[in-house]
Amino acid sequence: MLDRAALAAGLARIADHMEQAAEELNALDGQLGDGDLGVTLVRGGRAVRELLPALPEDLGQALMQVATAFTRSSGSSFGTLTATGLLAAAKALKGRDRADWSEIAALLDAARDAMQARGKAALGDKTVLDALDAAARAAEGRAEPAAIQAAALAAVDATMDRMRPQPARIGRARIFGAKSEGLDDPGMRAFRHMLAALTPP
Amino acid sequence: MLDRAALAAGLARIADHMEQAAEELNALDGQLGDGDLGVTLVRGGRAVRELLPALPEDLGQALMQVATAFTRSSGSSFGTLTATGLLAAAKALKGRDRADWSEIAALLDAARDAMQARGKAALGDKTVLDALDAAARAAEGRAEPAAIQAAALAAVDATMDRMRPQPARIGRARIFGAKSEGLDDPGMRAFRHMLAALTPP
Amino acid sequence: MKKVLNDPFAYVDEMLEGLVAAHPGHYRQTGAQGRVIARAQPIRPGKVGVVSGGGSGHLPVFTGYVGPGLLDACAIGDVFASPSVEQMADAIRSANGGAGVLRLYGNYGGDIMNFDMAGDLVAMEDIACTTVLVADDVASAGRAEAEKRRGVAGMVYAFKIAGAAAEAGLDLAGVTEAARRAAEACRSVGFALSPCTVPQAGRPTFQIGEGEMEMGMGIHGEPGVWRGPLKPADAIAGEMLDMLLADRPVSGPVSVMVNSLGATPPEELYILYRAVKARLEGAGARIVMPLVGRYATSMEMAGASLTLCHLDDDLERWLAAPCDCPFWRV
Amino acid sequence: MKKVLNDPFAYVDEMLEGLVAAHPGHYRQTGAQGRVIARAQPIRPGKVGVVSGGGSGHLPVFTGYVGPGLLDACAIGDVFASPSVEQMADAIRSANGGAGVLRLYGNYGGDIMNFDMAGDLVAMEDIACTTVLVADDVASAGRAEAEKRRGVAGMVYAFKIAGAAAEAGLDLAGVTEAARRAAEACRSVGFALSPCTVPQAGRPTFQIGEGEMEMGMGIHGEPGVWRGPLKPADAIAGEMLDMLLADRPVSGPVSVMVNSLGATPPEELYILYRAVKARLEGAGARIVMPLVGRYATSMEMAGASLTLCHLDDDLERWLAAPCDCPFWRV
Ligand SMILES: Nc1ncnc2c1ncn2[C@@H]1O[C@H](COP(=O)(O)OP(=O)(O)O)[C@@H](O)[C@H]1O
Ligand SMILES: Nc1ncnc2c1ncn2[C@@H]1O[C@H](COP(=O)(O)OP(=O)(O)O)[C@@H](O)[C@H]1O
Ligand SMILES: [Mg+2]
Ligand SMILES: [Mg+2]
Ligand SMILES: [Mg+2]
Ligand SMILES: [Mg+2]
Repeated sequence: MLDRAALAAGLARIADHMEQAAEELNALDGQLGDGDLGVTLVRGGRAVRELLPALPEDLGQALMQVATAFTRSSGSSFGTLTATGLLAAAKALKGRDRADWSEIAALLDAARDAMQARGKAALGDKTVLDALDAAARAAEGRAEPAAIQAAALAAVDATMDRMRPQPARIGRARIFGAKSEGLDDPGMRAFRHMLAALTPP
Repeated sequence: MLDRAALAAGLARIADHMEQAAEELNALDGQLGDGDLGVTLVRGGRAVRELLPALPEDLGQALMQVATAFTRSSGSSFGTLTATGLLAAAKALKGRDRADWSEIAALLDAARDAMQARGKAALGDKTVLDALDAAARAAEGRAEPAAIQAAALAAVDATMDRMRPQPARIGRARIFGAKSEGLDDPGMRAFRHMLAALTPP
Repeated sequence: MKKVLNDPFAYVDEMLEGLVAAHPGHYRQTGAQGRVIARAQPIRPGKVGVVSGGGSGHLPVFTGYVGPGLLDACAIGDVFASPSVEQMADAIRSANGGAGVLRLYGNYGGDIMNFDMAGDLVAMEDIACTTVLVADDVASAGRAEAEKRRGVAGMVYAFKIAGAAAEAGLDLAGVTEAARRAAEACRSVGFALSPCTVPQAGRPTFQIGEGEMEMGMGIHGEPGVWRGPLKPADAIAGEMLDMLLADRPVSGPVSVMVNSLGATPPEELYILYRAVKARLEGAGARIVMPLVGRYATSMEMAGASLTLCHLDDDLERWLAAPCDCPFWRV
Repeated sequence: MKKVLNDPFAYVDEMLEGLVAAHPGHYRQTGAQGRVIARAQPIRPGKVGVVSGGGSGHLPVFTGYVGPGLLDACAIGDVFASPSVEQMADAIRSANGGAGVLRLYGNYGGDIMNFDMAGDLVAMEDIACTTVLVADDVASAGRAEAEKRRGVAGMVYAFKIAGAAAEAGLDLAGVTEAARRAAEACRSVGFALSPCTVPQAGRPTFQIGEGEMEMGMGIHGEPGVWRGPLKPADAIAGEMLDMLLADRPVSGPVSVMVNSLGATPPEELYILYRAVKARLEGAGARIVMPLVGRYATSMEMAGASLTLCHLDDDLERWLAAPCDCPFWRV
């Protein structure tokens, strides 16, 4: 059951994990862009952690606050896209105190659609959208959080393996064209880190 | 006898000689300043050579034209000082077609005074003024051009030897202070070149 | 890194503090984290607001052009980084005189997402927003993909013309259309001779050999069209003109901007302008209000850009209208 | 040498051609070898003329400051070299409105000899001339030898104040006295981070290590007071203020100029200004009309200078009077 407690616990785990993942993400982003992705996520995580003690019961309002915290903490693309996805999920959950794990796929789809509209990237462009979509497909038809997580991680890994040889077509990394072939998209790796962080201790 | 022919011949020889001395003077000036002294003299020499075919009989007018040619050809200190000295000599010879070699010392003194007034340097400051003054003293009481030239050259050499260890106190070279100790003043060397060039072939 | 600064992470905030302190009659610092610069005087009710925003390190772009006849407000990011959504929303709010706000900025992905999302936020406060993107750098994409081009010095013309249209009392649709025509009218290309250093990164954005130049390089060091030995000024000017005129031939009056990327001194810009003018006038063009100077820079990067702004009667009038900021007065 | 130019020996002439082509409403090229820039409009009869002159490579100094409320004409030498006597005489002639001409320029030996001799020439044409030398660089000589100091950015204040006094109708003695007071009121010091290259020489004027700065260096690369590791902006600002205030404490209102030597971008100047202002106002000073930008440069040299101009009522009024040139408008 996804309720305030579960949401808060998950967000706290993600926020913690970002402190460790930051260096790796900065370095990867630095090979293709401005090297700020880890910083973006650490800042976002810290802003979110401040919300947790007073997170509203209403899941929609809770996610809305998380989205806003993200937009405040930086101007980087990944931050804004994450906030956009969170806002979409917030709209879907507005007025509800709890959700079933079986709704995860639909929430991920809603987030993906909003992010696609915001960033004008297509599926297949080797961005965080592809990871999100892979996770949504893996979650489809599943209702047990550990199973969803395991399936989503496997699907994201497979997607990253498949897309790794492609050149980047979106964002700053596009400028480097061929140099991005053979490298993971930093946003996908960031999403995988978030997913992996969700494992309960 | 200094008349138009002698003046024109002397100026032509100086102008010719400058083309050869330029590199050495640029290099010396370059160690302590902007390295343009040779260029200044070549430009001045070329401007003067153009005057020679139509040089006036009046020695005053002739030297005035030479001075003006110098002021036109560059803005460097040595050019302006040379023009200043020539103007002083021109004033002294105004209205005369000829002068005796015994007047050279007085003409050099007039030039030196005007240059001193223009450039605010004192004798002993290690500038062209010291060479000029040494030449004037050597010319004093002599009336034969070859003897004047020989005595002046010896006096200028002695002055350069004596002043070489001193630091420069005037012009750009002053900035370099100690670096100028042990080096000849470029303007003195330029004057010596002019003097040496006067030897009839 | 040879820069005059204190803490690299305080670079932008200290810079803005100094900017406003030096020009209190022109600018006011406001908004989220002080990252909005607005005109010293609040917006006249009924006037359409014109806002811009983007990363720091390009003065006078963007912030410098806040002033009468130009922008109403600007959101400022870290060096070469987009401002946050909140900062942009605050810029829009401070430029709201009740007649709507035009968002006018360069075509960079991060800025677009953030300004769009900022628009969603202020829409809830009933502020109507429109968008015009400046995409004038012909070296960054071909004619067929002109909408993918980066925005560079052409922004300055767009700010000027949109600002004049807003000052003239046009409504939001009218100001937006003026800005769109201005952006459409501009073609730019630049070349770099040396890199610059983003303070927080501490090392140059790219490397370039002693005798080399790069034609078509972007203002953040994005790769250009070719890299090779430094050419004479007249050849560089001719090649840039060739690229701009191939994209759009001159058919009426043009304004010309010869812009330093930062370190290149005005002496060299005038040498370039001499060649540009001779070539353009030789081809029968009428040059209107040439701009030679530092209008859109990348800190201490050496190099220059050339912009042509193809004018019609309206654009020429708006370009000639008065404007006032510490970096440009007409 | 990484400069945008054609023939290095044509650098100055092509630059002037471009300057006048870009600003035909402001400048007119005249005089011996075209090396005089005068205002586009001939001098108003009865107005005292104000001329300056000096080597190229310092734009906007000297030439840039020709315009209403500023200079009437300027003689231009090669880069870092004095104009010739003829060129200076022509500048004086073109600034002659029958009421005499003030020669107002920096304290450099070659310029002095040439301007003096030019004065001798025009004296024969019955043009009365006076001279005021600007010698504001406190790093170039101690207080006891203040008359030996070089002229640097303080020149800009002297041009502005003398220009305003002349525009206000003062006679030659009055304009000269205004200029003398302005020159006397200015104290400057600068620091360099990187050299520049004189086009005809083709190599940098000096060498400086990667992490080094030189405090007190002259605008042609003349050695300074110390060379050492680059300090934080606030420390540099504090040290420069210490030097200026030791030479003359603040007793009334001051104008402050934070000036880039060329490559140093405005972002860094604002960071410096922030520190200067805090310190000065903390000591109770009233800052009038701060100037932050590129006012007196050495082409692409990196570094900056700080000038204090100590004002009284007259100087403050003249400083605030209108002026107009492409580089500065009040
Ligand atoms: N327009 C876009 N659509 C989808 N994803 C994007 C887009 N732009 C960037 N991203 C994702 O964001 C990641 C980079 O994020 P970030 O470092 O914050 O960007 P930047 O620093 O360029 O603003 C990319 O790896 C990619 O996954
Ligand atoms: N004020 C002065 N008084 C006397 N001689 C001077 C003065 N200034 C320069 N000189 C002489 O001129 C020489 C340098 O000439 P030049 O290279 O033309 O100077 P610059 O290039 O600095 O204008 C010096 O070596 C010195 O002899
Ligand atoms: Mg990034
Ligand atoms: Mg970023
Ligand atoms: Mg010299
Ligand atoms: Mg010289």
